[in-house]
Amino acid sequence: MPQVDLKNVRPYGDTLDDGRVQLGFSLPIRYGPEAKEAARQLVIKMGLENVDVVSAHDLGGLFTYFVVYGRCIHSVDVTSLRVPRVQVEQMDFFRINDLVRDKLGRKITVVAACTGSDAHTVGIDAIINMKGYAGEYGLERYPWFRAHNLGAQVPNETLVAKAIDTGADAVLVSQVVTQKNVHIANMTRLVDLLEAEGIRDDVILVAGGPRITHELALELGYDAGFGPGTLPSHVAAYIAQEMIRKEHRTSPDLGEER
Amino acid sequence: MPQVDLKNVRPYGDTLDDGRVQLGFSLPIRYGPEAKEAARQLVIKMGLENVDVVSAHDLGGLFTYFVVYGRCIHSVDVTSLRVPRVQVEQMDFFRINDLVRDKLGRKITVVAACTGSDAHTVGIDAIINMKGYAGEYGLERYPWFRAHNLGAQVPNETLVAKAIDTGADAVLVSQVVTQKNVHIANMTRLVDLLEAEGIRDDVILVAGGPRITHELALELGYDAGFGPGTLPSHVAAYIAQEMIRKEHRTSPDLGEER
Amino acid sequence: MKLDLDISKIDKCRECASDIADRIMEQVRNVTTTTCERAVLRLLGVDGVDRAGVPLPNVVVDMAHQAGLLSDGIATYMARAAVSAGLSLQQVAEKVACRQLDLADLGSASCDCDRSAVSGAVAASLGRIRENVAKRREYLSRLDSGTEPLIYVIVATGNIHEDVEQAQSAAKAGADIIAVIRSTAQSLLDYVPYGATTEGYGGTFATQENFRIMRRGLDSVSAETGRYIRLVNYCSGLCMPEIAAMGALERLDMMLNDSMYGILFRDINMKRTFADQYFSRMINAYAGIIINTGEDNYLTTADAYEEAHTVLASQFINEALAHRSGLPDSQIGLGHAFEINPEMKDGFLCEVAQAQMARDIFPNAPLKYMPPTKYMTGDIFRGYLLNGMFNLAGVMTGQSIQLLGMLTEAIHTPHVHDRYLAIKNAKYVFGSARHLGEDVIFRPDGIIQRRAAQVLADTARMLEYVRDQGLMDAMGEGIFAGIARTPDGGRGLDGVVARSERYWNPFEEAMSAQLGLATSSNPSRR
Amino acid sequence: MKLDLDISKIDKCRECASDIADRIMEQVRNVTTTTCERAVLRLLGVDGVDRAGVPLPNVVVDMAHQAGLLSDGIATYMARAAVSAGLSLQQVAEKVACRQLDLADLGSASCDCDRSAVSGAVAASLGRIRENVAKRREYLSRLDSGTEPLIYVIVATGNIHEDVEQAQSAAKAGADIIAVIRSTAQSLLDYVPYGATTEGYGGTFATQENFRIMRRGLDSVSAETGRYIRLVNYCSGLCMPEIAAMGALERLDMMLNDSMYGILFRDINMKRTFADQYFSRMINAYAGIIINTGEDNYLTTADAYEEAHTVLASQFINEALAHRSGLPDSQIGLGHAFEINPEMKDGFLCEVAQAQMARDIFPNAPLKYMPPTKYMTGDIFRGYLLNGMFNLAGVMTGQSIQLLGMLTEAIHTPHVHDRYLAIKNAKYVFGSARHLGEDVIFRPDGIIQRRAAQVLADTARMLEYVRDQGLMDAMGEGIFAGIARTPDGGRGLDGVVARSERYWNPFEEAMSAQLGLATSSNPSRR
Ligand code: B12
Ligand code: B12
Ligand SMILES: Cc1ncc(COP(=O)(O)O)c(C=O)c1O
Ligand SMILES: Cc1ncc(COP(=O)(O)O)c(C=O)c1O
Repeated sequence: MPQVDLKNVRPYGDTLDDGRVQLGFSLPIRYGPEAKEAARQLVIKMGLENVDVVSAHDLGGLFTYFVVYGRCIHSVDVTSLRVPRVQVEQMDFFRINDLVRDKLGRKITVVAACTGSDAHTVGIDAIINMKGYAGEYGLERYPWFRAHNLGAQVPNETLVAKAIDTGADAVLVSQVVTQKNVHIANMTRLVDLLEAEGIRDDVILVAGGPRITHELALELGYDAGFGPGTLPSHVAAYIAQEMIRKEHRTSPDLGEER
Repeated sequence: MPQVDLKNVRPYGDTLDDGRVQLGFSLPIRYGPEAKEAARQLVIKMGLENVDVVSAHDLGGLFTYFVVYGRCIHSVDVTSLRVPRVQVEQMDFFRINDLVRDKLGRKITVVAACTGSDAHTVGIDAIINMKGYAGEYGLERYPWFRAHNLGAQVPNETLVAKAIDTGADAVLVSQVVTQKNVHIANMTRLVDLLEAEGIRDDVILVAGGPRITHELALELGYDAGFGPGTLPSHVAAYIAQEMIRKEHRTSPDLGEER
Repeated sequence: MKLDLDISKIDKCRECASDIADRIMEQVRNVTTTTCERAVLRLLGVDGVDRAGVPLPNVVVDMAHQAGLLSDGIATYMARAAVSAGLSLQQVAEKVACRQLDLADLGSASCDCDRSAVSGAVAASLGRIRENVAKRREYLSRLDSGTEPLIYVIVATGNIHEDVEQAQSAAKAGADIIAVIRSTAQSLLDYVPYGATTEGYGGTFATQENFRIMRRGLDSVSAETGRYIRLVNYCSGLCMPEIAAMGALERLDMMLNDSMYGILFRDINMKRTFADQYFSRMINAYAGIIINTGEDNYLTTADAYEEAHTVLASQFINEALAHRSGLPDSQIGLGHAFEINPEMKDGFLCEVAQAQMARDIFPNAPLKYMPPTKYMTGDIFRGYLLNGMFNLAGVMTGQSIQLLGMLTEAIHTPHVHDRYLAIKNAKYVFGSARHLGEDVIFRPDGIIQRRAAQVLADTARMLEYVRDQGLMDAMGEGIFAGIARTPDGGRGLDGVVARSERYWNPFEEAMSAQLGLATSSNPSRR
Repeated sequence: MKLDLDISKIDKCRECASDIADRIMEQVRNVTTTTCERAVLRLLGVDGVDRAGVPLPNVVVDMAHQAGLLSDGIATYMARAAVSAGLSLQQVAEKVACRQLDLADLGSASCDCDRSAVSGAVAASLGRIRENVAKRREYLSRLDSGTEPLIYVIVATGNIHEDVEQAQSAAKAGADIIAVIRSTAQSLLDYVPYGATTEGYGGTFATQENFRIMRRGLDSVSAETGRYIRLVNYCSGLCMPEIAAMGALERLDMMLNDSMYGILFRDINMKRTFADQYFSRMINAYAGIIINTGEDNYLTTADAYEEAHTVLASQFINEALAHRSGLPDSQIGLGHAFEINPEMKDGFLCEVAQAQMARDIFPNAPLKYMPPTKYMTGDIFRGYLLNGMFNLAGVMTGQSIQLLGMLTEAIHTPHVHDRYLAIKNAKYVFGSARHLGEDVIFRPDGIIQRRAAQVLADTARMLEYVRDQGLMDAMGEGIFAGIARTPDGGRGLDGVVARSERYWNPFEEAMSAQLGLATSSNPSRR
């Protein structure tokens, strides 16, 4: 097989650069040859060639659903992509706790919640609860962490109050429901609140959920974002390491230790 | 629901003009955050916004498969679409035969074949064979048709010879295998051959197959093209009506009868 | 019975559930709630909102509550006001709302002649509900009523008008039942929004006008297709009885209505919920509405294999409580779900065991089978397949109502074609494997039979424990879905009011009588 | 036996099939074919192409054929030429190709000392094949050999190097078996293309070099994953025995190899095919290669429900003929397919009946189960689901080899992710329903049992008829797939040559002996 040109990566069906892409969508128009042609034209506008409408279904008169294949003329320069990643060295339960004990010498306090109207607690529970997730313990079981899980549909105000109350080192927010971007508005409001209270810089602010990426979290003014498949140890390691980085920043005499 | 703007029809997920489109494709790059970002960038180039890479799979190291959703910014003007259709009035077995008897007064001869290297005879058999297809008889059972089905992998030369031999009124070609556009080349060659033999205008030239549209057939110099779901009566009605149209054209004195 | 289950264990479970329900009912009969009283107002025909947009039933009940009148039941005061001021009930409510009338000012004596002032409204309301029952029966006898498992799909655009389009599209593709999902967190609103709505998150607000719009939309497809299309909404949250009343008036056919869902999943106070579910179910019973219980929800937080017995235990409790509201078995749509980890070896066999067990134990219940959700991912093809296996389990085990899974479950509320694809999936599987369940016998003491026996045994143990502890206390231990709730925790306790000796609820009274229940309107009469 | 089939009917079918095969063998033993002789040359080590690109085996055999020498067997002349000219066999072939040597000029006497001139080459070739058998056995004992149903997927890019990438990707995702589909119409070529190829339509040319490249590619994934990945190609068409020889030399593990496929679907002459399949199967038997028969093809033109008995009848005939080539049951991968119209009510039950019947009747055969293709459409989701139900039928009925369906069957030869998705589909279904088949009993006289009994009865009737007519004449009536063929019609009859008294095929002789078959090299010795 010829070498992939990383400056011009194209979709691959069964031959390099064949550009094969499958699409599925509905149009709000009546089923028929014209509808198929409309689908084809639309896909051509997306920059596909050799467009085949391989299936078209009448969805009760007003809509038509299509499955379409075509050859995409676009390509991506993969060499120029920079995807921000959470800066963290992977560690297990024991190493994380040892690190906190040795380098920080005190317990880390975190408060966590599923905020706004969101009641999807399974994700944050996976990270925080004793029983944990996918065979890993949650933060509640980490001896060097003190974790407060506030549960579902917690108003941002309550969360901030709890953070102040417990002198939290880290605030963890879970946002699952993203329809019409409610999560964005809600997440932004939390940052505003923390700033209004003057504690934004005192805490590590972490977001998570199935549609959260580190990049998005950074954009919204968070320190880190965690998406699907996150394990408790990922989050714990990040918080521990970030805490230590922070300490060093504020007490530069410890700088050499690293 | 607000009215659909037929000059600007957009994909529909659950709200008018939400533009939702699903895509599936592979890129020949290693699975990981960069791969996901590459997929996202590619889809953005196609003119989609709010792009979500909802799933990414490692296909053994060298490829990654993605399922992506996004909002398409393109729209189609449905009012301006013109899709050529086979000009035919639908009729059933009995009406078609009556028509041929009454208006033509002689049997129509057709020769049919699955040409080139193509061995997919099911489609042409559906149209021609006695037993027919989807509850309809095939052309062999039409009393006013004389049908010769040459079967699979018939060289274009053989088909043309047979057409001359039988004095065929119509030549029917089935092309199923379309990989790398073999069917196009093969279909074009048949037209050239018929022209070389000087009989192109003496026959109604019809193509069919799962990837054949009337439009494509016209482009390639055929008189009509039939795609998936074609029934024997569609083809018979078309040939009968076209024969009568032809007769009228050549003997204008019969023009009034229509 | 396909599973050769131990009948004595089943009897034991029913006995425990019955005891559990009786203890809950002791509490329930002593209280009313703000939403119960608002439901009474709605049934009396009070509708509309005040200038601030607050529904009149809320305005009136809140004032009565503040004035400490609720323990007698709102009907008494409405009757008295109507009589004394010579107004219609709606006018009374309007006057109360603009502070032109104060229910507390009407003197305290309650007499039967006052009561007769509402009897016309009561009769009208009950008549309208009975008419709906008759109309439904007529539709079902005249039109195609569908073949079980009935195909149930959701619409959730947030806009009732788009919902109608989507529902009609789905009905034409073969859906038998349309559920309009509610906007996120409506269950936590202590009022029912008003009018037609076009904005919602993850769902569309449940309002009486929206019910009406969708009912009309579906009736028109019924006429077009010759198939009766059933309508569903959510009778859950802080307004259970009000929504039941609205559904009864607008001829909904099914209602999500669970005895414990709100407590566990919406942190609604348990005293509140138990009281609300009691009256709301009575309304549903009277209106011929099938309830759908919510056992599937347990499995979104708990493991479907490990905690299978909690589903069965909850089904027994839901059944026992439903009976106490006058619901016949044929209206008790017990819920369960296909939520075992797809990676689990022989997981499909365990799903079949669970579903067949529900069928064997509740032979007359219109069981509602919920699709995989938890292990759905962005891989829409895998999702489509999981839904197919779910459909197979459904048709194999004789489920009544199949809530179709969406291939995009992990991504978004359904797109118009997602639903279409789901219906095609179900139609194929139901047709192609229609008699598979009848054609196979589960091997005696095989994997399926043993699994079912084990779950039943665990259930019996659990229900005995709950009976001994009392349900309210047991819930404090997180026995369901690992969620612990206390009797005085949660939302809505402030809306719970002890019934006085004079308490009167004309609908509870009339419905109880017609449903053949011992009336509990007045605790002294028990 | 899960289906309680009538054993006497099964015995009756085997008896008929045996008689049918015996009559075919009478003809087969009297002839050789150009490709059989080319296979002998290939096994003798003759390889390469002439300046016009024609493979040397073709050049030599064509000349011998024109000279009327083939009836004695090409080996005799090669031996004589090598002895008389003092050349290696390859040199002989090369000299013949550039007309420096004429096999017809060597005089006519045949003596055993000539024969000994090739015995070294024969031994070397047989040794290499036995080594391959040993190496395969060693791999299978050392590495994970997979769990049935084994996962079989195809690659078909047209380019052998892309094929390797795709195959490796599939193997890593869990495929146990990789088949390289051949380029459209290769079966009609009366020669085997040469060298590595990178252009093909709907598939990749079967060449010895391509076999080697793919074998190496798969061995490397085997090493990496610890699972033995099996390799398959097509031993069909006008070059059956040659491809068998190539496969034996390059350690293929399976070969599509049917006794009647070429006749029916490629219009190859039946005398030619019966002779070719006989020798090709002997080579496969000797090389430990599992054959896959092609009954699935009937259902692409005939209706899977109506014509189910033709599949079973063909399986009996394929089995009987395979035994006559020395193939043990464990190498006879009889084919069948999941091709009933998905719209058919209880169609899935009929599929299960058919698949279970094959399992019950051929308990030791590595049955190969083919996926839905005919009713696949551009609806890729539906396709994915159909494939899932097919996988379920496969695991339920204990199939050995599951050729996975592709969701894009109606659209294109598989894309790299189509295969991946198909493997995920199978892994889920196989795992989740692993013991479903064992856990259920088919209801006596239920739909499944009755369907199987009916198909078996129809099959017995059909086979009796075929025995009475003779297979060759019966095929003239279109009994399989509705396709009629005559004994002298079709391609390749000109390559069929009567064996003379002196006919000699050293490989047939040696293999027959080692496989315990009565040698038929020389008809006079029978
Ligand atoms: C379970 C579930 C529910 C349960 C929730 C129970 C509970 N206690 O959580 C119930 C049944 C109550 C429910 C209700 C609703 N749901 Co819901 N639900 C789901 C479901 C099936 C699974 C979610 C889940 O538990 N995933 C498993 C966890 C482990 O994954 P996760 O959340 O991604 O978490 C991981 C990472 O993201 C990360 N993470 C998550 N949070 C955090 C936080 C931090 C700080 C960190 C570091 C990491 C982290 O780590 C976790 C472990 O790896 C999904 C569909 C699906 N399959 O995804 C729909 C889904 C999320 N729900 C949806 C909707 C719409 C609703 C409702 C609004 C529907 C309605 N109208 O009634 C309601 C309202 C609830 C509300 N007010 O929020 C939609 C959301 C659509 C969208 N794109 O926004 C989905 C996608 C279903 C759908 N297709 O419609 N739901
Ligand atoms: C059956 C089948 C076969 C059978 C064919 C048997 C036979 N006698 O026809 C067998 C097993 C032999 C076969 C072999 C191959 N096949 Co094939 N086959 C199919 C399959 C499963 C179904 C096709 C079919 O019968 N459809 C049913 C008929 C009724 O539909 P239809 O052809 O569209 O016909 C209708 C209309 O199009 C129209 N019509 C058709 N012709 C005509 C002609 C006229 C004049 C008119 C008016 C109308 C008309 O009317 C018909 C009725 O409505 C398809 C996959 C699929 N599900 O589509 C693959 C498929 C077509 N095959 C394919 C391939 C690659 C092959 C092979 C090349 C594979 C190989 N390398 O060995 C071989 C080679 C065969 C060859 N030389 O052509 C590919 C083609 C890929 C592509 N896009 O080009 C497909 C799509 C499968 C795949 N995904 O790989 N195949
Ligand atoms: C009984 C019941 N009520 C209500 C709901 C819906 O949730 P919400 O409370 O957000 O309306 C569910 C969800 O599955 C349910 O099972
Ligand atoms: C036995 C057998 N040989 C060969 C083929 C492939 O076809 P072709 O003859 O085009 O190589 C098939 C296809 O299914 C088959 O079953």
